[in-house]
Amino acid sequence: MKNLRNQIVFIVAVLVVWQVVYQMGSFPELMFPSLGKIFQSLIKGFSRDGLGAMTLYSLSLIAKGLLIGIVLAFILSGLSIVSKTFYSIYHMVVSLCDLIPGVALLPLAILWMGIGEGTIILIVVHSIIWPMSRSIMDGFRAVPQIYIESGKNMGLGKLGLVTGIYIPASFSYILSGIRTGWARAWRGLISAEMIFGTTSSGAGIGWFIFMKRTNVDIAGVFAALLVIIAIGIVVEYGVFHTIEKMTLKKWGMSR
Amino acid sequence: MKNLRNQIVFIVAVLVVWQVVYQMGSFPELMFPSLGKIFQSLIKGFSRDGLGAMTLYSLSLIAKGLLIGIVLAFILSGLSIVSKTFYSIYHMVVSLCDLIPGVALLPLAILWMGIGEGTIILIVVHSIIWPMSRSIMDGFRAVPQIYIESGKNMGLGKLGLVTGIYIPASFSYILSGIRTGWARAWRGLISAEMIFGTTSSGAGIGWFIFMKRTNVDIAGVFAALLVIIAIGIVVEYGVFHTIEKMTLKKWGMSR
Amino acid sequence: GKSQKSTQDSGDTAKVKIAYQYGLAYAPLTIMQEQGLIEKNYDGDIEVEWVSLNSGSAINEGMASGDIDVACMGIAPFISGVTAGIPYKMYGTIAAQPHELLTNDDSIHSLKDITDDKKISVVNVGSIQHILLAMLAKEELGDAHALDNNLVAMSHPDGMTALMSGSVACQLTTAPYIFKAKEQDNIKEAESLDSVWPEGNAFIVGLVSDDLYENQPEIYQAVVDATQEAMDYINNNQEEAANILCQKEDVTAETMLGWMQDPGCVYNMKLPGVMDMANFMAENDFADKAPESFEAITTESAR
Amino acid sequence: MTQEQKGKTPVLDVQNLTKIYDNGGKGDGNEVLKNVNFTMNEGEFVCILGPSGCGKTTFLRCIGGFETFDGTVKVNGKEVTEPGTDRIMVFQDFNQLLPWKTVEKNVQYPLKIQGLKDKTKLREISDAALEKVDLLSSRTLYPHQLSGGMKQRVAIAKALALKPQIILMDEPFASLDAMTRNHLQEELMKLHQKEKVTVIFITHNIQEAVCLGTRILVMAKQGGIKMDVPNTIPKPVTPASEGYGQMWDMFNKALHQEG
Amino acid sequence: MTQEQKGKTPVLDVQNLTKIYDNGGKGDGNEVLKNVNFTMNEGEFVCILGPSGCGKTTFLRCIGGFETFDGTVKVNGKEVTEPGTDRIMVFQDFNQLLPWKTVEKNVQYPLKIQGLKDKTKLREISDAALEKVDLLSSRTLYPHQLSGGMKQRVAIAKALALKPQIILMDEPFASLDAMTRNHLQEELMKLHQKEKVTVIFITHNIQEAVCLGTRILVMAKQGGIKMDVPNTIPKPVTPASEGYGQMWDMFNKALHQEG
Ligand SMILES: Nc1ncnc2c1ncn2[C@@H]1O[C@H](COP(=O)(O)OP(=O)(O)OP(=O)(O)O)[C@@H](O)[C@H]1O
Ligand SMILES: Nc1ncnc2c1ncn2[C@@H]1O[C@H](COP(=O)(O)OP(=O)(O)OP(=O)(O)O)[C@@H](O)[C@H]1O
Ligand SMILES: [Mg+2]
Ligand SMILES: [Mg+2]
Repeated sequence: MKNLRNQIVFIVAVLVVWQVVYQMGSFPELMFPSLGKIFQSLIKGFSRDGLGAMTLYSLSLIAKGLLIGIVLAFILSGLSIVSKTFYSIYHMVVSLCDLIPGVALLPLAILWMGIGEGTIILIVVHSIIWPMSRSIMDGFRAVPQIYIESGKNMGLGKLGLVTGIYIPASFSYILSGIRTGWARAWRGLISAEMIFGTTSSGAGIGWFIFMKRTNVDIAGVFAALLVIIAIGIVVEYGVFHTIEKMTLKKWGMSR
Repeated sequence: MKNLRNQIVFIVAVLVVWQVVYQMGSFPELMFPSLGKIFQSLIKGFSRDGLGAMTLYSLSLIAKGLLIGIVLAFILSGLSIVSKTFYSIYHMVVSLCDLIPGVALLPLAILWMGIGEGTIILIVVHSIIWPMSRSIMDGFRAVPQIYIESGKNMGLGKLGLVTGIYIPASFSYILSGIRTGWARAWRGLISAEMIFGTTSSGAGIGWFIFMKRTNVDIAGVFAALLVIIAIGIVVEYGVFHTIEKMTLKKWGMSR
Repeated sequence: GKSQKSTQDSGDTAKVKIAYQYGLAYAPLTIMQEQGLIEKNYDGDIEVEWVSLNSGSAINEGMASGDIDVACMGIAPFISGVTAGIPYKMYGTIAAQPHELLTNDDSIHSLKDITDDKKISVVNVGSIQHILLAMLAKEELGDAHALDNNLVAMSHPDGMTALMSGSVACQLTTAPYIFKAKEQDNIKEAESLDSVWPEGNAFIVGLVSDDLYENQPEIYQAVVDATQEAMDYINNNQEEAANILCQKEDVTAETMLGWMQDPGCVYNMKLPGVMDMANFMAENDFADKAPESFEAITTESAR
Repeated sequence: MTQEQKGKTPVLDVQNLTKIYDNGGKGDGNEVLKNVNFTMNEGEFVCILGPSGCGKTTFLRCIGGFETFDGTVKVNGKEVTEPGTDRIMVFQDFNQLLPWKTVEKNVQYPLKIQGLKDKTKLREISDAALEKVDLLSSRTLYPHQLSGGMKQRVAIAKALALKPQIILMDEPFASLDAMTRNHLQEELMKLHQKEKVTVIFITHNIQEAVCLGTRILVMAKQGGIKMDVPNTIPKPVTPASEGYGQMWDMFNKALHQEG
Repeated sequence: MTQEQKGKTPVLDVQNLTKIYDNGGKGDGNEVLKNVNFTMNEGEFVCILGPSGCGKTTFLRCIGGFETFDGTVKVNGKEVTEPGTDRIMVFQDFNQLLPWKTVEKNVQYPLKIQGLKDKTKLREISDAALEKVDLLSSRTLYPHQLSGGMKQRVAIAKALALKPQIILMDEPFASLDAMTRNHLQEELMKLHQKEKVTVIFITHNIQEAVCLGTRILVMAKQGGIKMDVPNTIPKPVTPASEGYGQMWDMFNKALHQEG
């Protein structure tokens, strides 16, 4: 409750500061729009420019990308427990691939998947699978030895150890990784959507931002950011906090 | 030793597969160059296109960005231990800011910092400070209660707790965060360099990639990726592994 | 390559994938899409897939991969691509747009006034804006690369932000940014580009993959006819066209009409300047080599 | 897996067991166990006494398959290379319970892994086991909500519920009050006698060792078996049993004498 | 509450201490301590006995300032709201040492925090403390390289080195063998007598309680103080001391009787 109050106070303060800076007029209005203008852009975005549909489209891509990324990250990190050889290789692959910017992969991605949803999802997956794998693997390696020994003693096989011991025991890392992955997915998606604009299957919020920027409608850009932030709040406080409460906090593994 | 062997075998295998795919000729040569061509581009990059200087320039920006990002992430995450109010606000700020793509920040960044190194570093910092803060804060919250109680009992104040207990006790998370940060810094830098190319004060490796793509010289793009990967190997196995051995492994906090 | 998949379907429905960019210069493409002109000009069933991409590089890569059959983009990336060996040809120019060198610095009246510490923003190194600046530099300063150290590459809107906030001194840009920027009272044109790139020279070109051109002549022809029809529509029904186009650009129809009526804004399949640009790029290190001839890089519809 | 006894194969056969912990590279390794030989027959109840840090836990961990070592450890003639459900270990550490499972689920989990799927059956077994350690009322708590002694008792319940061939117990009763301790000693004795379970049991309590063990080892500070004595006092042993005093004294002396 | 010595302010004054652990929202909270009153004068050595899970640790944690509670706890007349160096706690858990510090550094760290900077002095103190617990040779090891009993001994050494006004010890000797235990009991007695340290000491060992304590509490299963008896047997107490047998019996009975 007190947290919520603090957060609301903070958000209001940021808005007030924004408006005051705007009123002072030291920045060109075109670049630093008033709150009112941003709000209008938001309304217009939904009522006229199809921002709602674009947001849904982006969310659907993120859902797909996240799903693929999470599943792959779990499978590959899990395999790295099962086989030490695989671990040493996959650890290197993660360290290296994580460095490669999505744009630099584009030529290969286009070659492989053509231009369309597939490539966008590939870029999203690329932006989340490595940091998530890293979180998961680091978490796995920090699992207290005694849980693993306990698990082995109870007769768990390699796969059983992964699902029965490693994953719950490193759940704090995993959740941290999923949160990072979620944020990365947004960023990856938006940069991909800016490059790929619209495809036959639709346009997303990244394209909306691109168009607004191209049209020098900065208020529109901020309106789109507000949408992203609103979704972020819902997911963070609706989904992640709930998961945390139902797991880590209940288990006494996090405060 | 066995790890090293596995890794080398794997790298060689990837190269062989690449060359075999190339030989099969099912992809256009322009988009899928031979290893020889990539290697030539690499040589040419260094001898003629100033890839060496560009790499150094990029590294210098990454060093600055990482330094600023790490220091800020530590300070802010540390404050979030000291004050619960600050925690609730900063946690929200991290969750939200992490979603915002660097490009969307550009208009504000340009207004504020002009164009040049400052803005690029800002983008780099933006790309690492949030995921790092998240790692650190999640790590802090997973510190076993007993260490904190022990620290308080020994008379540590709030700041002392952060440096004396929270940081070493969550070092596995922190290292994980720094590794993610390092990778993010590269990605952030390269996208920032692509957005802000400059031929004057110094151009980085992102600009090199951009130019090569513009000139449809895909072999050049891959050559630049090889440089990034080489640096990645040095940092991962030279720096991070050493740190890990000297800390977590010695302390029995990670395998 | 891939084009087999996208152009020859198992049934009798033909397929074509068209990529273009975003902005006023691509108006004919918007009209083609809105009015279904390709479908209209093709004798049979055809499925047209439209994608918008934001950079010439991505279009070049799509073309080189065989994923894209038809594309529209700036003339400079086309020259880069065609000399690098991407298998495509120009089937016609799409548009010319006004270009201006803008400045926020009252002391700048020609390139000679641009000192080392003054930055010029162009959308991209090797972009048409950069080449135009180089052309002017060659004419005035004797060296095409004389101003290279002043350049910063930023997208048009970023460059405009930079120009308005004083982070750069000049920007070489195109419509509609020149109109928007000049609404600000501190921004004016520094020097005219007419001497090197007269109004009406080609800016955006339409491309067709060799594969489509050689193996699917009916589709190719439909694309050419549709492009021509769209241009005719724009040129003959300016107000109606402005009504359609203004939504995408997010301005009023009057503003759009004003932009379209600027003398520098021309939609025509046979605009001049392509080879001038190509040769200049080859001579001044912007491209590896010049194309053999205009005929070698174009189809008959462009000549 | 019914082990036919032909003649008398020992259940456990330890030969030349040597364990050296490496010291993170610097200095010589720490040689904790040196050439230990030890055999044990089915149904024996071996108690191990020894000073703190002498290697009792290490010895148990080697038998449990949790460590790498030199020499051989055979269970039923098969060499031990990894942990197995035939040897269930109750660790010394309080934090051996899985924190993400309730008390009840912690007890049921190994049974589930063993293939027992029937929910009512599982509940029955875990209830019985928790009843024995007097924790039935805490069955829905998570480990972090338990006191130290309660955690130990859950770990014991878990091992008892499994009825393994060999139980390895590392100071299981150290944090229990006298009454609970007595009660659990009785339970353990019952299990041992009824199910012919073989037990190795580390304790610092000489009385406990003499009461429970059919055989008592004393380990030396340098990590070897200093004494290996069968306990001839007939069960149930109480401090009033004949011979108890001498036995107690003998072990007390052995423990107080250096080396 | 027999301890009302007039004129002296008690070192420790617990009034109406009530502690309820909330059950994660579901069900009523778990009321572990209910209206506990307790005062203690300087130099007293209080031993606490009680069944597993009755709330001994909780009681100590409240005094240590590690828990929130209802009622008041005052140390030297000042209300306790958070942990402090005047009350050093030796936890029940093995993992209370900081894993990133060597044994030696673990002992020195609290002294450093207290402002002692001089390296040789630090080394002197830590060496002396580690000598007392017989771990000087392990001073460069990290906690994960120690046995359970060794960890406990380091924690004890750490507390002894600090010489706090009040030491709160939660079953500190539970994992130690008889000899080490005797030795440490002696060390603790010396410290208590020489430095007038006030000690609260949880144990399950009645003998230990009677030997060490100047006063002995027995806690009831429901979390209250069932008995609070001064130990009148003159120090040093051995099982041969006069009155030892009755005392032992009394506590044994109290512990075995339900409730
Ligand atoms: N963090 C907690 N959350 C909820 N309940 C708890 C918590 N800690 C302890 N309890 C409960 O409080 C009661 C008393 O626990 P406490 O640790 O004080 O017992 P104890 O007397 O020290 O027992 P032992 O001798 O086994 O250590 C127990 O019933 C336990 O379940
Ligand atoms: N993981 C380890 N790495 C290095 N040395 C270790 C490790 N575990 C134990 N040791 C060392 O091995 C020796 C024996 O330890 P062990 O745990 O077997 O003793 P123990 O007899 O069980 O003692 P206690 O009664 O105190 O539990 C100790 O000297 C200890 O320092
Ligand atoms: Mg042990
Ligand atoms: Mg306790």
